[in-house]
Amino acid sequence: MKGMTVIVKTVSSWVKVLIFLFGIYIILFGHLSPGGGFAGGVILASSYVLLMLAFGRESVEKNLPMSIASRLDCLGAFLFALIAILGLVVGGSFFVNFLYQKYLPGEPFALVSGGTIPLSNLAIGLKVGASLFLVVFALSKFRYDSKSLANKRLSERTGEPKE
Amino acid sequence: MSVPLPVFVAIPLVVAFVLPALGKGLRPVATFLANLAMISLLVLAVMSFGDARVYQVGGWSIPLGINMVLDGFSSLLLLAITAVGTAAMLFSTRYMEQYTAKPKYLTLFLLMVAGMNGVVLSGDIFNLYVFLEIASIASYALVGFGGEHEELEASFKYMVLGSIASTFVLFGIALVYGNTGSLNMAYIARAIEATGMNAGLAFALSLFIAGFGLKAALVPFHAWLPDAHPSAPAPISAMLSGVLIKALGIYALTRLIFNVFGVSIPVGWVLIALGILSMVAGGLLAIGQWDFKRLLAYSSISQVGYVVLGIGLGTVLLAKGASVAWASLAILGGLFHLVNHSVYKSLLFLTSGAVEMATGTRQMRDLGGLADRMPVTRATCMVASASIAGVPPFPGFWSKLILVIAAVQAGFYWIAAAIVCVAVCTLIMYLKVQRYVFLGELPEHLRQVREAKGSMLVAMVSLAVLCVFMSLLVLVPALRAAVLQPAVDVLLEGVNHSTRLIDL
Amino acid sequence: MAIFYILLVFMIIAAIIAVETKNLLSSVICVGAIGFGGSLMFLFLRAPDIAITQIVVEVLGLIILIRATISRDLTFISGDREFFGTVVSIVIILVIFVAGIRVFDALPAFGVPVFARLPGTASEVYVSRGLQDTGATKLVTSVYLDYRAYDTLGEATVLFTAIIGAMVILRDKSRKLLEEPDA
Amino acid sequence: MLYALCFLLFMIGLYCAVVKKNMVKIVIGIVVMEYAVNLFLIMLGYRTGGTAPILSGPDVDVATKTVSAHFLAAVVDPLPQALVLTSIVISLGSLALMISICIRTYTKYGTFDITEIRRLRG
Repeated sequence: MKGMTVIVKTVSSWVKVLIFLFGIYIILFGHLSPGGGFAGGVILASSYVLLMLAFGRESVEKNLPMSIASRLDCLGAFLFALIAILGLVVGGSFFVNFLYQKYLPGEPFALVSGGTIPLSNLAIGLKVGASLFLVVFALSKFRYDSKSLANKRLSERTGEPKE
Repeated sequence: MSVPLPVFVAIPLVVAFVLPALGKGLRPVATFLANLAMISLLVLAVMSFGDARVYQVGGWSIPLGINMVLDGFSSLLLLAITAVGTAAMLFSTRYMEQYTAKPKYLTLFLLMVAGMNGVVLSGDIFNLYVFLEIASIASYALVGFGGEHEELEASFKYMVLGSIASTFVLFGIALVYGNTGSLNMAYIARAIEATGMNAGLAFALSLFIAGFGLKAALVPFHAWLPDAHPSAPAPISAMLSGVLIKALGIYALTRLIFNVFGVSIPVGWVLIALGILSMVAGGLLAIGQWDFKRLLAYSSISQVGYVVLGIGLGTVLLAKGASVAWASLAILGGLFHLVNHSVYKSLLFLTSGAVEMATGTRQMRDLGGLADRMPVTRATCMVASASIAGVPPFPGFWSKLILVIAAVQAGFYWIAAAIVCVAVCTLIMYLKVQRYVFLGELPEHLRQVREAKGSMLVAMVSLAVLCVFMSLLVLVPALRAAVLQPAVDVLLEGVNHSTRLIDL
Repeated sequence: MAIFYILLVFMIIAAIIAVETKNLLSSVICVGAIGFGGSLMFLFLRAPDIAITQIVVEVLGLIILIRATISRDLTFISGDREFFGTVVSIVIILVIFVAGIRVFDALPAFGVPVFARLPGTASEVYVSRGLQDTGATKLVTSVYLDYRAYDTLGEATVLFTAIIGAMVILRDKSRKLLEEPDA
Repeated sequence: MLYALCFLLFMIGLYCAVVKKNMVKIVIGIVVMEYAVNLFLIMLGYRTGGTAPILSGPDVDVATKTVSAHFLAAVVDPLPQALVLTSIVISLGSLALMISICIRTYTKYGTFDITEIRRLRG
């Protein structure tokens, strides 16, 4: 797929940045306003999905190869588990919010508040963004294969080759 | 030293998160790490066996946070999961060389184990649902791992029915929350005890029975199992038949009925009916099968029927207020059969995998005479078949005997008769397996067949040894008191159990 | 109050169309309509978090669903499975529905949350002490990532599992020839 | 009454998943069921005329971190919202996996019709 027209490409290359920033905002302020790691992560993923729709798979593959996205996915999940385990090591219990209870109480409504909660949001955002991008990317692979297959099937049915 | 309970979930999770990130050159490291994780889980499960404690995740006091509970029942299941899991993982080290994407396979395997551990350790129904979904989704993907026509079809069927079951469970949880305002099992038990059952809770309970019954493949809900279990790679079939249907289906259902909702006569009869239906239908359908793994899958339905029957018998006896000793005997039989079945059925699936890998077919008509070519596989298969068919010194005999005694003592002679009849069916089907796979004429195309190697043999032999010594669990009173009786006591204690644990 | 009825009826109509329409693409679009109806509903039910999550998930879910329908010749499979099975299923579903419809009487009336009726539930504490205990001013987050963070770990794992599973299912070649066993 | 309508939505989804023979339709049925359950959970926590469980300036005494009584009397239940957040993610994950299986099956069989996808004997 070579992508869409120049207008679409130009607009989406601008909008993509905005969507990406919005995703980051949603993740960072997840403990204060509606949103959070998951919603923000989906928005991050959708910025890349937009790019994929406008420019085609190949250019996105150059931008964010699948192997790196897969690593990011693992990294996000691992970081979240690490926060839990740090709770066990530092705070004495799995998933203890050790930052808030011991080191960093923070003011209500401040960006730095809630201890490990913003960190967890970041990890989840990273994980969700990478993994959803991965799955849409992997699904988009099958477009042409299946078209030819449908033709094959049709020709099997009618008994005469098509094309 | 007491092991912190989240470790049972955290170890497989962390290893699973790391594995896909390892590069191509690190394949052996990935296999090693996965095996190490399983073995350490087994060691930890043995170490913490017999403890009874509650772990408050995040340090939050009970109704606020999620709690994990280890008691006799969950440690029994935990032991079964880790033991079978370790053997299956060892087996896959070599068996899975015939597929691509091995690190992803190992990841999914570990995630499935983590999900099952989470389910059996959970003391909170929503948390139970979440871990149920981890284990189920991993198993859907693993059933389709082969990526061929049959695998995909079976995987889709399994996934649709499994998702419907999960949605039922979630709906039931929502109803329970709406009626009791709590998600913690002990709090729900207390609330139900205080107010009694109402229509909403009864409906939630029936949703749970349908949902977990689907996961356990009890007979009206069994349609997916004979497709899904044979389609998966052999070690996964062993996990699915051996422990997954028990951890996700029977364990969860039993836990909810006994320790949360409380036993009642109608529920007990529903369980008995489901059990007998599964036993009879599964047994009869299995005899007609010619596909080795498909026969084993149908036999799983039948054997799970025994477990549910034992538990249902216990429910009815408890609810009637009859002698606790009889109820205890019935439940003991059911649980012992559960453990037995997880060992010998996984062993049978592993041997079927070894045969399939060596010969390239599962059709029993094309097999035969493998006894000389694959002596070790044959011997292990023999042990497992004898056990599942109820040949006297083997553990399968004792668990069925206990069930029969319990049924007779309770006065349900027809149930005892059904158990004996299905046992005869089972004997016939495993004679058929022995006859057509290992005895008879060796066909021409199988002259080159070689015995399985290395880790596959180790896995099969260790499970077979375990299978032989399982009889001791019930024959030696000290062992029985240490291993099986705590689990039975948990169920006998009923709704007071979870409350008592919380108050500790 | 009326808005809930309007939205729910809208969702039900969209669901019926989604189920019964012959064209798969319209069916998928109707699912989108249900999702957005649900999202509005969440907004009016005072759950802005869920509304946002629902919308973004809806968009991505639709992209995934449309991937399954686009450029396919057989989007017009109509009809049901074999007649007997269909009738039995419909009867069973009707029975469940009739049996289930009464159970909602036992619940508190709509508009009274459980924790307002039953004292001593966890939600009561979440609301009053959530800020003190966790430092997050959005109480849903304090439940989601602190009190019940273990669930969230499970949830992240479910997503991880599903994605790994999807990649496994979608890989090109699933079997390879086993190298000759070293004798 | 609202609960019953929600249950109706659930049942429509169940009907679709059980009766239809197009694989994508079945998936759609399951998605509808999940929507209905999520909606039901959130409805359980609603309070007539309530406020969202997000603290704003006037509700909080910043020094002691206590919450005003007014907010306590008006807030909706935050717990079901956290649960639904979890269950939405779970349904997205299973949707992705289900669609992958559908697409892969399509490339193998060339159809979405489950009555034609019958290699396995029942």
